[in-house]
Amino acid sequence: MSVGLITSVVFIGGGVLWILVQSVKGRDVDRRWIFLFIGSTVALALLFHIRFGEKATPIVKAAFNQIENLPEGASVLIAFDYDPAMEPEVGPMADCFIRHTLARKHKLFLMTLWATGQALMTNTVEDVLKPEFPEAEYGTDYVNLGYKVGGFGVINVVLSDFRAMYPTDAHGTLLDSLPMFNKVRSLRDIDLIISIGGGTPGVKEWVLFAGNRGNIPIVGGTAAVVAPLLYPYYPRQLVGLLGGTKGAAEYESELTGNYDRFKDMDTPALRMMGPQTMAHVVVMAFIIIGNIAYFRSRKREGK
Amino acid sequence: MATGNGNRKSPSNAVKIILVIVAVVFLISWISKATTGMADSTWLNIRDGFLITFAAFLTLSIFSFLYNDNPFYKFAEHLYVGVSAAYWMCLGFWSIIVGNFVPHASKTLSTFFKVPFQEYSWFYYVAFAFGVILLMRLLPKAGWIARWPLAVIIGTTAGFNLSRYLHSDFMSQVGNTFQPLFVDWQGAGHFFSNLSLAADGQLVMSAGNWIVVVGVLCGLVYFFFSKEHKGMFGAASRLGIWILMITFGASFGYTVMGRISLLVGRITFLFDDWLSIL
Amino acid sequence: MRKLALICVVMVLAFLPPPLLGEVDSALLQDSVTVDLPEPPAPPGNVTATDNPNDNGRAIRVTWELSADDTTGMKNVIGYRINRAEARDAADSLWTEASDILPSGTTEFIHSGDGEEDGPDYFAKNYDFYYRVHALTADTFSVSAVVGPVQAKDNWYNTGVTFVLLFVALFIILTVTFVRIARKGKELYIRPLAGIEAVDEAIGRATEMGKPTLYILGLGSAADIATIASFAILSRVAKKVAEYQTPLLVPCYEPFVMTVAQDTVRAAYMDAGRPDDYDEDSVYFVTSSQFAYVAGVMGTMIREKPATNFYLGMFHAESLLLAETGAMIGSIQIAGTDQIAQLPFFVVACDYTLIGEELYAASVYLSREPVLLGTIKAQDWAKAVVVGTILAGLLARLLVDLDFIKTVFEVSV
Amino acid sequence: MKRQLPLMLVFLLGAFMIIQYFVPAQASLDAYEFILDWMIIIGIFAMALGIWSLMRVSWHKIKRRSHDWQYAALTLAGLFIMVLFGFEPIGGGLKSYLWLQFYEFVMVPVLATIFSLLAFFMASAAYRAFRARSLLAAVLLGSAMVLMFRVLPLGPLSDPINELAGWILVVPNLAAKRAILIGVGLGMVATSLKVILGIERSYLGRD
Repeated sequence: MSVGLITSVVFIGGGVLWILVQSVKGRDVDRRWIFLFIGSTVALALLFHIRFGEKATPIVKAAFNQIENLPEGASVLIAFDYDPAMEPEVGPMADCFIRHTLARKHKLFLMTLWATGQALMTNTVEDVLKPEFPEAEYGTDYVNLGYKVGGFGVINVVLSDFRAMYPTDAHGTLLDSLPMFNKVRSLRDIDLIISIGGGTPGVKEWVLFAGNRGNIPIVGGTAAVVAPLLYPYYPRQLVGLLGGTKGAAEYESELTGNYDRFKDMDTPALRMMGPQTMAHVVVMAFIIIGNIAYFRSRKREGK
Repeated sequence: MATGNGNRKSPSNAVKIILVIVAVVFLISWISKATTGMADSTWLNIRDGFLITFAAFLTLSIFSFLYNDNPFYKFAEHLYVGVSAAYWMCLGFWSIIVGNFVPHASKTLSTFFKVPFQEYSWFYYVAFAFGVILLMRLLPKAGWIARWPLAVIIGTTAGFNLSRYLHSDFMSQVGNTFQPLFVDWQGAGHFFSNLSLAADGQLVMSAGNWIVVVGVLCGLVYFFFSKEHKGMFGAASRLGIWILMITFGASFGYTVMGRISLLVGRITFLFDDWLSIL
Repeated sequence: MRKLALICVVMVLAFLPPPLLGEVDSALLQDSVTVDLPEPPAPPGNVTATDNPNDNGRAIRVTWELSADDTTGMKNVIGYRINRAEARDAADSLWTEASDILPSGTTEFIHSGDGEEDGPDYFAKNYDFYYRVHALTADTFSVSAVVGPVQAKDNWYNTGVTFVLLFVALFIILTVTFVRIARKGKELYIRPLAGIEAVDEAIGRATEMGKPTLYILGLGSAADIATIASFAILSRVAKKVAEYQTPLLVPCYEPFVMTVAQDTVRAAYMDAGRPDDYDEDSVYFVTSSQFAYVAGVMGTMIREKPATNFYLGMFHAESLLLAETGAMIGSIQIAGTDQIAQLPFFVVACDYTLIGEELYAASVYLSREPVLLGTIKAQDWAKAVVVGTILAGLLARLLVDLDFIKTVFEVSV
Repeated sequence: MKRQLPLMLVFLLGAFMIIQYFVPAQASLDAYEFILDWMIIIGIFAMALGIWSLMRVSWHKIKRRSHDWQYAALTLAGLFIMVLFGFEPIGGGLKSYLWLQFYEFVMVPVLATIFSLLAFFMASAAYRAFRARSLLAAVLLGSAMVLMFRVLPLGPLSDPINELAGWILVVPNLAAKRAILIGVGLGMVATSLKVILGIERSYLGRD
């Protein structure tokens, strides 16, 4: 328990209590108190870096376990199908997946169906993969296939053969010269596909064209707006799903909790969730207090 | 707001003191920003310090509206209104007059504005003429003639909307409603032997489709204007408004997160970019 | 829409240089005889090339039957590629790639371009072309027979949208019929709308308090239907305001909307018999920047403290900013918009909200002109047709698994 | 004449645009694009009227020395300065240094801050307006609460809530939006038709 957390809890608890007492007494709480209160809640949460141990919901836990339980050296493909606008939401997921798979010593195949995903993918490799896993060797432990035009058509082609779509990787190296491709010919040789994205083509296309046809397990990571549309695919067609900042935060918390080496890693999603959670609690408290006050006043009028 | 704002007199001494304090605070902020700046030259540091401080000042001025109307808010508001009006006007001039009209109207002007000349087209002169006619509004006697360009725009858009909305908002929405009411139907035996509450189970999926269809129909009934909402019809209409309310509540609850993110963004700006305390 | 997206994708595909398999192709062409050349797949059969219907004469539709080795046989076909030439017996070097690799299982491709003669996507109209289809495996390919000549032609009627046309016709007939009936003097019932019934009372309150009425037309352009509906309501509101002699404030976001609003309000004052009370500065332009406009209106609200606020038209994120500021100063608020995303905020924060279509109908309620009442009746009948169609369609699907009605509504672009 | 000609223009252009929709030929597309360009060019002249109105109202305030006239002067100053920056690089487009600085350090912070006021107003609306005055209001409140609960870390409770929230967003939400859209679509068609046929003409003013 940090000083910050105690301060914030005392502040929020006290504030809610005060507004509750005022409301129950039938006094109108000036909305400026409400404004001050919600503003300082967010400010305090940011100032004291408040985070909550986001306990993974089963749907996120399932995604985590899927990677956790693959045998060492399994082949995992991560598709970066998003653009900078979605990056704040799904970028943290990509970081987590890369950390987790490499820590489990899986072989990592990176690709994107979005032209805008290329740069984001390269950034992630440079900022997370290389500095944190200097032991990972290109071509043996991970490969960057880059971007290819063709949308979900690309999925169709790589389902039967990687080399047909990617004669070379993103750096122009022939696939045949990369040790990783000795055993892997097509998508069917991949043990798990992780699709990160929020548009089309995205998680849905991977499910329809790779998961269903090739019978390959798929984990999805997606923007909050799209997540509800994907719930129906869980658990049969999607083995796990991360929805928005919340899903990313849960995964981060799972990762920091289970791996010592990730204890101090950067957790942007968890950081974002602190203010979010506190603000939501406060807004919900307002709704409840408003209703208590309303029913009290109706009772009084009834008398 | 509880406290009155009725005193429309010249600023009192208290206000003057506040103004001075605020000015001093932001001056200190500017100086400290300028002295701790990372840029190459002193002049750049002074400039960047000013810009960040000014942006922070405007941010706080807007937030001060939450307390009440005040000179700071008025300052930010009026400045922003003037600047933004000019912004859109200039943007419009460069992108439309220079971008669309000039390349079709005049070689000389194209060279002047450094845009590639395309080809002459009398069509564009007509558009220009309509635009000039619009300005006739400013003449008291000829104001009525300004309705012609208005008629052009309204007529065109009305025709444009008619068929396109009929297609996209209307026909395709109706078409999408034809979902199978019994998803993946393989006979009653199969249905009952596989009964489950799973989200992708036959029961839940089918029930979902039923609710969508009933919801759409009842929603439509709610929008009937020329029939009294009584009896069965009234019941359907009430169910329709229920479903609308569930949706409105959900949208509200769903949006809270996005709005809090915006606030987080602003407070991060104040704490991090301006005060550097995060 | 889907077709449009497809065309876009195809155009993007056509635009990019085709690096895939390019090496394999040329390698095969050069070393024409190598010993361990893998066996080519069976070629695609029955190729056809026809003018793509319902377009501007810049596309040709190619179809074929799957290679015998695609889903059957050796099952090694990974995709198809379309080639085009200007002569049937053109040399291999004169055949150009019309498509990228199309995934296995594809049997149709629409080769399209545009009319820009110097552009990379130029597609000649009324010009003879020949087509052939390659079946590709990972390391070799086979070629179909050549088809052609075929020409891309302008089409003058889009057969894909016939049902839209029929519905437009139906709707015009309904409208004209009911307008006639209404003109003959038949009483037409309309159900009460709370928001509309409150208009008089709200303006009356402003009069009692001696405070102005604020009318916001939203962020739409003068041609948006929501704004047009709002003009009609503004005209009624302005007339009442003129009769009661309370001030009216109409800050505008769009200059065109401002000019129309000025005319509307001036005319309403004339109708009320008080042309001299009209203040030119009461309908004014603020700025065309969303949040600057909101800042301005919020400032106006808190300074002028209007007793009644109308928010009718097209609104975006500013809906809640306006409505909460209005609530803060204790105004009566009547809102209405066709923007689904903003309705929740108006519903929560305003006293009355006109939902979607209710906004369009509101002007009819205020005027009670028989002709307009007739159009409302026509609209309701069209709705009844929709309800009937949905029911019939579902029933047909249940009973005989008929998908006909569904396809009617799935018109192409 | 003052009203007849505009009404005729509305009818002709409206009818043309309806027919254009059914004709995919090149000529029809060209005409369509021309007309869209027309509207944009005419629209930019309207901008001049808007700026004129803004200046007029501000000027009247200053001239009459009415309350807060200094701020009206500030608006005009902002307007002129920005226009000056906007036209400073004649021939170069909008790359003026000061123009960009004004955009980044005046417009963007104010815009973002006003947008973020929504967070405060959501909270006050929650306190003030989300009261279960009727069954209908309770339904509204309930579904809002479910969607907000989904953000909280509730451990084992999270999953059913997530599923319920997802279901609300997919099923009733879809039904309601579709019903509104069908209604709005029809209303648009009806209003467009009224405009084209000249039944709805309040936007033309009188005389």
